[in-house]
Amino acid sequence: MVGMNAAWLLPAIPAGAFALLLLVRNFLPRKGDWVAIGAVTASFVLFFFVLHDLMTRLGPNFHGVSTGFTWLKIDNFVLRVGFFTDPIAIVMLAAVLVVSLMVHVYSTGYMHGDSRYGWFFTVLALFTAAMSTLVLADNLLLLYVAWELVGICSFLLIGFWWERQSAAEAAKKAFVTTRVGDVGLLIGVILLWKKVGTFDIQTVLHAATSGQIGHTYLTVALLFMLLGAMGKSAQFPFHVWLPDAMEGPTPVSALIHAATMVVAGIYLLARMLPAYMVITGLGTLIMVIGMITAIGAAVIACAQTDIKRIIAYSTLSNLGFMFVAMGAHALTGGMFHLLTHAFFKALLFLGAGSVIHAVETQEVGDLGGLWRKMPITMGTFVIACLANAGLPVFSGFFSKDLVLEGVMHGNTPYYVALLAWVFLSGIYTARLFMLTFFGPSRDHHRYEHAHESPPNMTLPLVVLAVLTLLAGWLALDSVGRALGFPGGVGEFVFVHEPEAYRFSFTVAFAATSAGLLGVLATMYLYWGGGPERARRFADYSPDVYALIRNKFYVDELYQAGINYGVLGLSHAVAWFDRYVVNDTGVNGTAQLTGWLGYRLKFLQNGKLPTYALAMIVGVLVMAIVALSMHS
Amino acid sequence: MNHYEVLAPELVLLGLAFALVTLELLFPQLRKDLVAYLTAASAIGVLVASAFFANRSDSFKDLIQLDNYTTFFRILFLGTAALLAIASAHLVRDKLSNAGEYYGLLLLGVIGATYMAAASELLTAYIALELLNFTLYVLVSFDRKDPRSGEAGLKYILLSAFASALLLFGISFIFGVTGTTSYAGIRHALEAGIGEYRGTLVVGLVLLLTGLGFKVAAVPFHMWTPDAYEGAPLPVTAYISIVAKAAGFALFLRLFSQAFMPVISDWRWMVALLAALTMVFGNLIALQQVNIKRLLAYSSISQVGYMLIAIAALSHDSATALLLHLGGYAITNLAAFIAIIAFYNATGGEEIRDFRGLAERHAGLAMTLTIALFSLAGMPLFAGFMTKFILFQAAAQHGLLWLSAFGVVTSMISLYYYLMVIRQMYVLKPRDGDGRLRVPLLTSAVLVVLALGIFFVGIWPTPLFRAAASATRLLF
Amino acid sequence: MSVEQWVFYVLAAIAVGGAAVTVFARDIVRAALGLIVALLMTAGVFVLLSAEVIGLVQLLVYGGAVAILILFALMITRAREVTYRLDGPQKPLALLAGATLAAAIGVAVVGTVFPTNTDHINPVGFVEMSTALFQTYAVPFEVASLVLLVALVGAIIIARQEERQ
Amino acid sequence: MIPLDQVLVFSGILFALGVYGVLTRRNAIAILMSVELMLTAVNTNFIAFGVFHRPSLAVGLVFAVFVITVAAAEVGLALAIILRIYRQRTTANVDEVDILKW
Repeated sequence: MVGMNAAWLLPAIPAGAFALLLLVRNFLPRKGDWVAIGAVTASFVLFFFVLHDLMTRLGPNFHGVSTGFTWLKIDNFVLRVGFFTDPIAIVMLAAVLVVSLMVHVYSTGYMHGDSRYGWFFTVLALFTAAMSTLVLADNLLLLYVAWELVGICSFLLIGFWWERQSAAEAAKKAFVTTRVGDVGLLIGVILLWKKVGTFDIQTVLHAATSGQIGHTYLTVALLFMLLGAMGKSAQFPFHVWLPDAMEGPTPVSALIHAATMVVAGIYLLARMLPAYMVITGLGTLIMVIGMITAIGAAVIACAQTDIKRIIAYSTLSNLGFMFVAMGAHALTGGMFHLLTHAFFKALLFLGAGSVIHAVETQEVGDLGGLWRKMPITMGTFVIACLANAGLPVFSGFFSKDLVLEGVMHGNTPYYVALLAWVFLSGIYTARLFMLTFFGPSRDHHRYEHAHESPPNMTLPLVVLAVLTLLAGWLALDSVGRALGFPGGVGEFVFVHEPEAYRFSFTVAFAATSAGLLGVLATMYLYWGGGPERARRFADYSPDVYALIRNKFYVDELYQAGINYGVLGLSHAVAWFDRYVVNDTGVNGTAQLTGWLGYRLKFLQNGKLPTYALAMIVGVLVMAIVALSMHS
Repeated sequence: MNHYEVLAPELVLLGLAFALVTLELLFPQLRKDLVAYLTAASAIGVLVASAFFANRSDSFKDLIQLDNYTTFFRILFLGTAALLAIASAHLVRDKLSNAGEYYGLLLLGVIGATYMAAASELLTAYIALELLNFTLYVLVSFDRKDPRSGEAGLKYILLSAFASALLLFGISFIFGVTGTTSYAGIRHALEAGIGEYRGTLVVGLVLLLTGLGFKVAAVPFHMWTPDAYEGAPLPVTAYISIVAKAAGFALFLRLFSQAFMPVISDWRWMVALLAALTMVFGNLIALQQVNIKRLLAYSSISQVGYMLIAIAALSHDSATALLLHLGGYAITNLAAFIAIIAFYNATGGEEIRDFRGLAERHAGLAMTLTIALFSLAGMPLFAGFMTKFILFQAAAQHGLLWLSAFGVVTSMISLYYYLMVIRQMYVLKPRDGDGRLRVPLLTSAVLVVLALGIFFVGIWPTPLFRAAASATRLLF
Repeated sequence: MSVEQWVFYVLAAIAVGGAAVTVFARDIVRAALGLIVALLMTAGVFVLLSAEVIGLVQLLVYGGAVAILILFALMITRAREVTYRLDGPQKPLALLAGATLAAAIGVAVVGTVFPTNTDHINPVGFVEMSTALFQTYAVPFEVASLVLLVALVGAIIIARQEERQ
Repeated sequence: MIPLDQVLVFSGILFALGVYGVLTRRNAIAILMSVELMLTAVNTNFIAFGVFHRPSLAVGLVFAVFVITVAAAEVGLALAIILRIYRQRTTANVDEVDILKW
């Protein structure tokens, strides 16, 4: 029986497809897109066998199953390619495989006719393999390798249309920004490994919870890891790369920059949560970071005009929300929101892609009235929007409430702030929807040419819409009981800390009212006459509007930081090398001491003697220190 | 003790070098690229033959050791020389004269380099070092038409003679306090206690480190490197950056592990200091470069910083990691340089901005160079990540965690300047009139093999690691 | 104090004087002559240390070959006709560095009791020396011959005039 | 009988003078001459240590022979390079040989 022992096949199949496509894609019919789709489908089917196996084994004593083999064994340095299948991984895998499959299918339509069609699917296959590896990795080193690999895929796909200057720059920005976090992760991994002597995650967690690692040491290591999570999940202040990443093709935004790769940071925190729980202050830190990101991004989303960027800021906002959940140790809620968010955010992006495909613009100002032309897209989009706004019966409602409940206990200020977040989500979601589909069409030429997308694009939309409608109900005990897992997803997935969904009227009421208020207010602003009322509203305080419109000037701040910081430092060193060492060190000394009556023109570029001088200075410094050390 | 067969590979190589020079003298009309292929064939022949020495342990009068360490480096040097001979074929034919001498010197340099790795006595090590140095002086100044070549040769020979004098003064002090020049003898003498001559000993060590630091290009003894790299003909630049550097480390590692382990606390901080300086300066100054050879010069300087970490954390683990890293570095740098040589042969450009739009002019060349640069930057799956990771973890395990952290952070900076080159190749359009490039078939084949090698080491380093581990086992 | 020691002081003083001329003289040919004096006097010190063979080699190679080579090179490059001074602008730094280095070496050497087994000179016999050179250190000897060969070939290649195309 | 310390001080002075010369001289040939001074100091050291150690296997003296050999070869090769530079740029001044920089 194929079961959890076959978990290694989940990444292996797409990896095989990647290798095949890399070598022979140009000789295959349709550039080999069917190979990638077939591989992901196979993984998807296999996933259900693994899931079934997991369900039969669940119980109080079940932690997970580890499979794999030793990759490198070098003296005391063992490197395993090991896969650890447990409930957290399964939840994340569900999101990865479902969205990946849908995006593959969708891309056959969206990318149709692109000159690098085959290459696109090649990288997608690699991404699916790497992402599954990341999720299933049972040791931190393998996780890190997969972590970097998805980063490379992201780099390649953001810069997919590298002829466009902006795309290439965005790719570089994303790569470099996340690399900062990656270095932190690597240092954290090495620190933990140094103390525990193994990369195995379960052993490390055990060591952390049983007090084998000193608190200060553990704090430092976890802080470095947090840096990695923040970079990947685009938390403040690393968030700048994610909106720019929208330069990539829209299916990529849906898969990598909404549903899967960007939540890897959340996943890492969830994975390491037992260790984070040991240190009391870290939870608060994570919550604060998440809160800043969540609220800040939601505010910015209210003033963007690019359809993809609005959704990107919405993603940022939701990522911040999940960070808050992790900080409050609301594991169940956080992971559940990760799953539902993957569905509805991918749906939003794919819907937006469908719109862009039809009208070939991303400016919401040029859209409007599209509901008549694109009924399926509109229908699915509205479901996604309602889920994003967290209104009842849609999946976002359940997961959001689960988190709110987790946060509420003992963290009242955060709870109140999150209610404000729900309100803001309502505003920008409604605005996005209204501007895109309702009101008069503001660009008649584009409107006339608009058409519904082909079935291979609408089918994934419908599937994701159905999932968005239904996934939330899995939280309920009664639904779970009917499907064979009493207690709902909370109890099923997290056997050791069952948090079955209990409908709490206060929370639901407060959150729903907040969200509804935001939606209704915005509908009032944008109803009928288009954005005029909203414009008047913005004119009340143009400065504030400009601040929001310009994303709080964080990018400009960074650019200045890069200009004056990193490059300045290297300029300084190069300048030092050129002028101080070369000219001033030579010139200045000569002038200062005045021993030699050389004129300036002879003092240029005393290269070879300068080189020798540098060597002797090195010798003397070392010799003097060494001699004074022992005398 | 007199096992003459220990010397056999180098004797054969010497004979082949003479034969090549004579051949070219006797038949001046011979196609010059044919000489290159003969050189490569000779080197590969000796390489295969010397592989039979694996797991043998002999010595010649305790001067030249034959062990896996020697064999490891012998194969590394011969392989590099063979590939560089192939890569030189077109460039030497078109741009340089005296082809016979060129290839002869390439092989003689390998003899010097191998004896640097094999020597277990300071006099032998010194003279081997000088043999390599002399071949490099000549090779660097080989291009008589390019004034930069002569200038590079002048700077190199004068500074190298200066460094040699410092090194020798250090050796004389070591000899003075221990009464011997053999590694084992020095270790024996140092183990007996160094109470009253520590002062002379540490000054000797400082001078020794200076000489070796110059050879491997460690900051602040590195300043000849960018100039020599830029001035030398391209294949010679590659030769310096791989063979000379690896030979320097081979000598460094054997000497310090076999002779100076008893006084490790006296020199560890010096090496650590040099490593830190080298990583910082190499990476930061590289950001400002516009010439691809100078960029790779600073890149190789920063790589030296990482390698010095292994010496500072000297142990069996770190020595093995160093050899592994050297192996990966050799493959990566070969790929980068051979790609650049092919580019230079086709276009004559060696500025970074000349590479703009290379992806459209020759996709394979751009891809290989990108792979090599990613490997140098230490991206996972590429050789650079795996070898650097093992190196850093070995250092961290032996108490130099801060230095490893230094390495991780500075290698992040390095990504920026490698991306500059990649950006030129992929993001920018070719200039008007820049058409597709032609790359010879053999060069393409070599590049493909090297690119696969980078992935091989990056994904499955076990074979190379086993070789390295068995090479370093006898040192400790 | 023995005669030997007096002779050493005299030789050493002249050698240091010659060396000083080499590095301080404003005229390059005078510097070259200073170098020759310093090298010859050092050869005398070698003889005093009962290393007659090496003293002889020093005399022949340095006093003869190298000195003449350098003088020829000075002539060919018209080194005397140049208008600028011989010393570069970093002279004060160089003085400081040289003095510090001398001090460091002095501190190291004077504070050291060398682990020599005897407190008097042990002459190395001619036979012993030859055995060492040609048998014990046969490998370095052969490698040294390669070094000379490379230098010879290299000097020819490098110094040859580029043939006119 | 000459004390070892005094010989070493003598060689140290020679060596430091040589280093000073390398750092300050601008003519390439003068730099070469300074390096020769340093090498002579090295030889003095080797011989002094060689004759004071027993049994020494004569390695100190043999080392000195090799240093002299290599130094002579180095001078020959360096002068060839200097000649070529002189022919190309009519200068042997290292300050003016600076196409290659930063």
